[in-house]
Amino acid sequence: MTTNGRLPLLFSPLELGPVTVRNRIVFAAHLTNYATNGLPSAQHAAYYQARAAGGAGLIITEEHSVHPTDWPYEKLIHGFRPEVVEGYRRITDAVHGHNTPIFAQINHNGGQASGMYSRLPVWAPSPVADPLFREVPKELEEREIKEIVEGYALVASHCMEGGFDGIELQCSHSSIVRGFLSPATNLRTDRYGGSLANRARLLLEITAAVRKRIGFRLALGVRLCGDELIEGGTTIDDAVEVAKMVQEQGLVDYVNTSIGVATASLFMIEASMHIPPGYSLFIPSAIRNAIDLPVVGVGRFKDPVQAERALQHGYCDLVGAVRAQIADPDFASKARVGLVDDIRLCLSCNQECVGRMGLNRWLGCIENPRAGKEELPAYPKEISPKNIVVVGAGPAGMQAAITSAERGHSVVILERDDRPGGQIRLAASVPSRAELGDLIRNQIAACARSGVEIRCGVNAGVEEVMDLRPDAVIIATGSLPNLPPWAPPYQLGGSKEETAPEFGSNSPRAGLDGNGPIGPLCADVCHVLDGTAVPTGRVLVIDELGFHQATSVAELLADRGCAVEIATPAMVVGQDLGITLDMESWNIRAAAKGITQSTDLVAIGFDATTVHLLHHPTGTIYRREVDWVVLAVPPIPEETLYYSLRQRSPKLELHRVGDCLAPRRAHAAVIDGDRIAARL
Amino acid sequence: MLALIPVRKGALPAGAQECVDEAGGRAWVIGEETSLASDQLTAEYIWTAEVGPFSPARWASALTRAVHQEDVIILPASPDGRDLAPRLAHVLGRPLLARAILIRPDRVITLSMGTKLMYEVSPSAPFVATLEPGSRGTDPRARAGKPALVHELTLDLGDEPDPKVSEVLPPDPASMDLSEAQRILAAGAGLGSAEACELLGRVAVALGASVGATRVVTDAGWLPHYRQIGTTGVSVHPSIYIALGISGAVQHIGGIGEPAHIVAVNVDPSCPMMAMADLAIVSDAPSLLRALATRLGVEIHE
Amino acid sequence: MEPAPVMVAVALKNISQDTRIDALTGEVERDEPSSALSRADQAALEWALRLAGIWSGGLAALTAGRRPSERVLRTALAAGASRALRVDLAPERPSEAVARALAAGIERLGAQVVICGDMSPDRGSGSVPAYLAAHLSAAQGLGLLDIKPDSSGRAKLQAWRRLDGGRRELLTLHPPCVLSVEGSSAVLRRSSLPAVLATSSGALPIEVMTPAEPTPGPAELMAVGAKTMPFRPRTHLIAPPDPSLDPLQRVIALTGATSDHAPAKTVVADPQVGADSLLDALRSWGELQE
Amino acid sequence: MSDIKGPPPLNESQRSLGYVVPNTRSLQSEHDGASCDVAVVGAGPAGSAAALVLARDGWSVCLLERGSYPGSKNMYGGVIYPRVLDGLLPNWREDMPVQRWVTRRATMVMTETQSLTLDYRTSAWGSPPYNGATSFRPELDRWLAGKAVEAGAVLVEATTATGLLRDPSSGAICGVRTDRPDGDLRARIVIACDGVNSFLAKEAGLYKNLDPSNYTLGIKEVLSLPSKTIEDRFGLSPGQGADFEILGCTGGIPGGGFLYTNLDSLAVGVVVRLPELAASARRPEELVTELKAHPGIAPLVRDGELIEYSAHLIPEGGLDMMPELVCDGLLVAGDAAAMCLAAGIWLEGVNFAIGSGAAAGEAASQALASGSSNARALAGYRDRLESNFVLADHRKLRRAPHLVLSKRMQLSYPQLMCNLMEGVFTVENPSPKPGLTKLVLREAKRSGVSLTELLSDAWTAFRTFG
Ligand SMILES: Cc1cc2nc3c(=O)[nH]c(=O)nc-3n(C[C@H](O)[C@H](O)[C@H](O)COP(=O)(O)OP(=O)(O)OC[C@H]3O[C@@H](n4cnc5c(N)ncnc54)[C@H](O)[C@@H]3O)c2cc1C
Ligand SMILES: Cc1cc2nc3c(=O)[nH]c(=O)nc-3n(C[C@H](O)[C@H](O)[C@H](O)COP(=O)(O)OP(=O)(O)OC[C@H]3O[C@@H](n4cnc5c(N)ncnc54)[C@H](O)[C@@H]3O)c2cc1C
Ligand SMILES: Cc1cc2nc3c(=O)[nH]c(=O)nc-3n(C[C@H](O)[C@H](O)[C@H](O)COP(=O)(O)OP(=O)(O)OC[C@H]3O[C@@H](n4cnc5c(N)ncnc54)[C@H](O)[C@@H]3O)c2cc1C
Ligand SMILES: Cc1cc2nc3c(=O)[nH]c(=O)nc-3n(C[C@H](O)[C@H](O)[C@H](O)COP(=O)(O)O)c2cc1C
Ligand code: SF4
Ligand code: SF4
Repeated sequence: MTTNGRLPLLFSPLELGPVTVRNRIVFAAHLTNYATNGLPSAQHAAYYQARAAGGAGLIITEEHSVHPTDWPYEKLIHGFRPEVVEGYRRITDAVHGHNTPIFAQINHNGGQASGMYSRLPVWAPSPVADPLFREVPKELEEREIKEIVEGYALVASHCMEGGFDGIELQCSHSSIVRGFLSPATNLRTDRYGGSLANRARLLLEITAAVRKRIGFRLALGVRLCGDELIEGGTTIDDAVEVAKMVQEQGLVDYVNTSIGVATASLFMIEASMHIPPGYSLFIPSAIRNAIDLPVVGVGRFKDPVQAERALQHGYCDLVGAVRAQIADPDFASKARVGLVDDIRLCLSCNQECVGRMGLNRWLGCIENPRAGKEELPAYPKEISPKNIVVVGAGPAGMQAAITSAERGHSVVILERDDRPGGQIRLAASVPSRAELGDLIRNQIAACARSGVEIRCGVNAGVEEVMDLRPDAVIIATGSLPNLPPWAPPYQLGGSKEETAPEFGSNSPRAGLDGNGPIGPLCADVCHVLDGTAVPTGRVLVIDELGFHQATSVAELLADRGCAVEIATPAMVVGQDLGITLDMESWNIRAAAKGITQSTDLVAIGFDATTVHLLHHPTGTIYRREVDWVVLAVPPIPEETLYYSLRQRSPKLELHRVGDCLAPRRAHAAVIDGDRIAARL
Repeated sequence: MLALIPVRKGALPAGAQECVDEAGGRAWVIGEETSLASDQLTAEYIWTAEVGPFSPARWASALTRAVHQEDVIILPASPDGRDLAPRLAHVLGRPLLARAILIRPDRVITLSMGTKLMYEVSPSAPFVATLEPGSRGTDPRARAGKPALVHELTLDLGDEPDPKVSEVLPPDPASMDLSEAQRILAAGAGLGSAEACELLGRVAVALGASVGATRVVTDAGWLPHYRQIGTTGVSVHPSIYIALGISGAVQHIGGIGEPAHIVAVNVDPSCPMMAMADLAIVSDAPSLLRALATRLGVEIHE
Repeated sequence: MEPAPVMVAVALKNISQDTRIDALTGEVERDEPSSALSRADQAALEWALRLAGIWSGGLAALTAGRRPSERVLRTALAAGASRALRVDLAPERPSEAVARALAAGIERLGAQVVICGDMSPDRGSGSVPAYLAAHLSAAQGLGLLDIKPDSSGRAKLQAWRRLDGGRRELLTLHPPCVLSVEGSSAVLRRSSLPAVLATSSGALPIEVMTPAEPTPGPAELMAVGAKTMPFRPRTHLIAPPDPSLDPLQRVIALTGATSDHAPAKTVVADPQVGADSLLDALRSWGELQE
Repeated sequence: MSDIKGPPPLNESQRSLGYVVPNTRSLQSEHDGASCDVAVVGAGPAGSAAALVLARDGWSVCLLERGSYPGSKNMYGGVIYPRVLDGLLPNWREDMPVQRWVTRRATMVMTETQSLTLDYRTSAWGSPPYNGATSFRPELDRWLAGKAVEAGAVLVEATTATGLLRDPSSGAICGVRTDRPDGDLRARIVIACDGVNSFLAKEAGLYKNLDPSNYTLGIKEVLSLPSKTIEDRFGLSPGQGADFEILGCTGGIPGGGFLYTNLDSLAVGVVVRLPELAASARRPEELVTELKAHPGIAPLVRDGELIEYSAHLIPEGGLDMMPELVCDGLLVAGDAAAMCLAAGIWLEGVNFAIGSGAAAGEAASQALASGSSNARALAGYRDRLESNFVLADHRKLRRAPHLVLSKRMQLSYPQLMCNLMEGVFTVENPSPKPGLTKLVLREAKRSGVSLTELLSDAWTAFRTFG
């Protein structure tokens, strides 16, 4: 009963030069920030080992720097230091224990860096400042080019000594090789600049030097960028030509692909859920059409079926699935035995993986609280199981329940709504955010597997909880919208068909002092999304949260034909969208949908028809004439039940998790739940 | 190289354009209403022969003289292409390379064992081949070109024995391949029962639509598995998609293509399917289905 | 007047069901013992039994192959075939050669209607029946979904054939003709226990003929130097964003961020009103046939 | 759709052909159906052995199999003890499909974190006459059925026996009904070898008390691994295999586990009692997953890729559960007669099936020769079983299922033994090691086993296995 009938290509082996992979699923290179003092750590080894154990066909490590001039971020592995070999060994031994091949990605980031950490000038083909780092690099002289090439060969030999099965040269999105390949950053007039053949010279010198050093026992791959998506950069035709040159040189065993430039169009490399799956497959398809080497396609592969399709259409020979395997290390083995539904699908939310990279933190995952902690021992099983009652089936409550049940406790969740999900259901109900809902879907499935009972439609009070005679209670009741003092009262109960209801004389809606002017109609984001408020006409959205709440509701209302403006006290609307790489695509969509974005504005009050906004850098007050104001403002914890229970039975083991402890975001809710459950 | 495209009443067979691309833009179009069919092809040269309804034995022998100078003749491995190709190969005394996925004068790759194996040959003499539809795809960049040069030719048919085509039955939405359906009426868990799905089937007939379903529905056995739309089911390309009681999970949406219009009926106004819809009706799906049945004169069995 | 009896022949292929393919090299390993009839051949046998029952000219089963292929003839005999013929032929011959051998067998049997499965699961080109028709100068009806013999009892039949685009055609055929049927068109009847017992072992009255020294057909001359390998799909190209667009426009093309979508209209309605608004919408889009 | 109904098969022309029928003594196909001397139902090891014996003696035998070929629907752990074939097929070593010869047999006792292994290795088993072997059921069953066919039995595949035919006057069984048209097969003797849950034995009224607690569920995964890796890990030479039986690995549900080496795969699984499994609300496959994750097993199965998963019922009440073995016109053999020893740590069934099948064949042959097929004439079957190893082993192990599946054996002893070993091996210098007896008593107390229970189980075990 193998699934080979259903996913035949995904689970067929393939030769990459001297290395045979058992399936086509690649854990492609990605930064983890697990390095300590420039060296690979035990955390690395455990992290890669978990994916090898989970059935990945090939693992490619994060980049290792080939030269001291390359240190763009703190926790980069310094491959050029001989001490790395010991750490390499630890990684490769751990992965080889599962018969999985592992390659090392080696790189020099070139001008896409600053001298912050290295305190050396950065090196690049030409003195063109990178848009992110804004530092003018030193133009390389030929002898320095030789030094770089030698650096690659040196690091390759370290990798060989460290037990790697192959080497991948990152020439794609943040690399000195990319810098040479791209006319946007290579203004040279010597034999390394000008024609494509000249621009590719460095690449071919490196492949030659590395191959010479490693011989033919190790595989060698090149990762190329198919479209830099920058002004004057390379596009697909150049990538195809370079791939042909690489194939012709005959030293390389496979070609990996990528899109975008890390310091300018990163949001296209690690695409969030707003970017459709398969968006970058035109690159491997064009390259594979031109060469015979195996080609890796990467970008938003979420489930194995989709991966199989890409293989069947011949877009690529292997699929890179990075975040899919961060979220579920057992992605490949579950697919292999046909348990496709048991896979915890990545949400492409970028909150804990990519998001934490930008903040110089180690990599995690919103759905997988164990990501990054693989080296710690598993939670102990409980010898004397307890009866646990969880109130609230949002992400926090469900995670607490899952972890408890997996440890052996018997768990019941009480949920007021007629279905689980909490605020995530609202968050996922807006255009392009549906994948966030997979968080809930995955949790519901995990509840079912671990034997958690979810009772919906139960508005839990003290009685309902105590009737179940719990040994421990976890309150995960989430948060509630909070009306700020400056705002008009909520106007709820409208239906979607209706236009703004007439102001009835008996509708007592008051301003600041309780009998002041009647203001515009007002609702919280939650009210709009659950349908209890239906704004129409001119809508002002106030963004004080800086995440998806305001932007989502703005898009939804714009789609429904409202004239929407978002105002925020911050310097940009949706401040934190940058971290999850949602900012650029939001701006594109906002522009297309005619949404106005206004910044540095603090809402301070209203009158009959307007909202008052203070431009804080200048002190100017603006008045916006609107029909509705929709609030994305900090909520308050829903903590009544917690305090009632505390009062009623002070001895009861009682915990609070998620928004009801402190309203934050879903990843915090999941981590809270997991942490508390580990201790019960 | 030449593509040989048998057409019926101006309709191209599956994989016709792929054959023309594979043959480098030269095509013979043979059958009924060939000029209508040629208009739908992107090619450099097209020869047409108006010879009436499909007739494999007669066409093969009539074509012998016309195409014998072509070293490579490519037909689509569509029902008609598969019928005609061996007859043509036989009269030309050439080998047939059937189910090819790549055709070059000196290199042909064919499939065998379903799609498990490929068989590579290096032809040394002229041959006839059929190209598996969907194996090449059409070159998306080569699509826009200048119109083809069309030559009309006449062919005299002999009297080789062929069956008589009594009738060509149009596609029946109820039984046609879902992937080809233009209108789809799809059932989700919110429809609630096998009975409702049965009624849905008859309402679909009245609307001229095909029936689709989510996996929840097919898993429950309310509709057969081949009705499942989505990443693990069929990919469809309808112009109108009506979703009754479907939440709109990505795995489902991933298979519905890009319909010009979407209607969703659901009690939950905030589910993704409703967000995608042009018309989102917040209503009870089984009752609405009955109301539709009444309006369309479809009988409701209690 | 009783119509003259028509002899029906069914051509069956012995296929191996235990086939393993090395996913790296494409080597094929076959296991003979459990070889049997494909679904399509089973359907062909069933149709042949039905037609022979009506036309009362007897049913001959034939196969082209070596001795182990006689297994499929046993099955046919158990199911009710009256004659069985094996045309001795080496395995793995191209379709054209198989058809030539079968044609010789059919001429010897004197059958006027030949039925085959539409394609075999191993080679699977579906071209044997067409070649057979060419060799026999017979009309062909291939890939049939259903067959209806003429009610007069004369040897004339109507057959439905699947076309692409969901269409079907209805054909009228007279002997001599070659038919091939889809596996789903009929389910082979279960043979009676006595018949199975009688054909399960021991010698059976199976005729064997060796065709005239086969001249290598065109395909065989060419197959020299052919090699097998595991399936590697051919590349389908995906249109890249137009390189002449500026980078932002390319991003937009790739992300579909601004693809047109008519603003949604949401109505809260009772089912009756809902049904009306649904039909109105279909009408306004020109999608309702009245 | 077409309106032709299938005409009846052309029996007319068929019959006129005058088929040559094997073993012409009495196999007939007449207007009123088919008949033979013996109908053997089920071409598993038991049925094929019976058919082989009978065909050799010249009787006409019909071997009915519901699968599309013998073994197509059968599963098992993977080890057989084929010495039972010595008498039946002296040359079995030459052509039996074998994956590996077992040269290492280990019994493991484990708790969640500990394990204790009693490991026996001998290279003697790696060469003739051998002891055990691992083999694939589809290959093995097909091979054995093939031997019966070579001897002249008629194998009828894709045919299910759906009931028994009885003589209207005597009530004796005189054949079987099958799911084919004209499907009655008259036979002087029927041998039911239709496996666990034997529908025929039940219909014949041979099972008196059917207690679900006498059934266990076997769950097995096959993990593929390169043969070199298997040999390295298990310390085997090429061609040699290992067989592990495991106690204490089933999450508190009574049962046991197993781990066998095939040529380039491992079979790993558990066998657990049904009622407790149901009560535990655990998914069977989880138990296997846990077993694979156990520190004692994980290194052995590491990176094996799952290629097959299956589950099957096993009768394992031992002798106490066995039905009546004969009645007028009918014999029962193999799993159909609950002749399987699979009380958690042994998985032997194929050898008993072959042994009992052969014995049934011999008894039937003798009865046929005597001209009678009533229960008395068939009584020789039981004697044969008593005298050969089949019933002897079962009698000896009569109490084994109860002991092995008892709570103490399942939960307390593994803990006790492992702790004991930990006590013995843990170095606590400079404090003196407690004496062994003291350790035993300390651990017995900790595991909640009383001294009387300990002694009584030891006694039972001694009588059972000694
Ligand atoms: C529009 C919107 C968009 C968002 N987008 C994101 C995002 O993109 N990423 C992100 O990380 N976070 C996002 N958030 C925030 C995120 O949804 C919350 O932080 C998270 O859901 C909190 O989880 P929780 O389990 O603590 O509480 P909740 O999700 O609020 O769940 C609490 C549950 O408890 C139930 N409950 C309450 N009281 C009782 C009772 N007495 N008895 C029984 N049941 C009870 C409720 O019905 C509810 O189901 C968004 C929030 C909103 C509103
Ligand atoms: C790897 C993978 C592959 C998958 N592949 C597919 C696939 O190919 N195709 C597919 O469809 N699914 C697939 N799924 C399953 C998919 O995730 C969803 O579970 C499924 O599509 C949901 O189907 P649904 O909308 O019918 O059910 P639900 O999600 O349960 O939604 C039912 C909807 O009906 C509404 N409703 C309830 N009662 C009523 C009423 N009385 N009137 C109106 N509305 C009502 C509810 O509000 C809800 O929105 C796959 C899942 C995975 C993990
Ligand atoms: C998980 C597991 C592991 C095991 N491991 C081992 C092991 O390692 N070593 C060992 O020696 N034993 C093992 N056994 C036991 C062994 O498999 C059986 O004891 C043995 O197969 C019994 O043989 P049998 O011929 O009696 O029955 P079966 O092998 O069950 O054969 C019965 C046959 O009858 C056919 N049949 C059933 N009903 C009908 C009908 N009505 N009409 C026609 N045909 C019918 C079936 O298709 C089948 O072919 C294991 C069992 C299990 C479940
Ligand atoms: C946190 C993170 C860090 C990454 N760092 C690198 C890197 O160092 N080198 C590289 O070549 N790609 C890097 N990538 C890109 C990935 O290899 C991959 O192309 C991308 O994540 C898209 O694949 P996915 O959708 O499967 O996650 C990174 C991706 C992520 C999520
Ligand atoms: S944090 Fe989000 S995007 Fe990153 S791996 Fe986890 S689910 Fe995927
Ligand atoms: S989004 Fe902000 S924090 Fe993240 S990489 Fe870009 S600039 Fe740095």
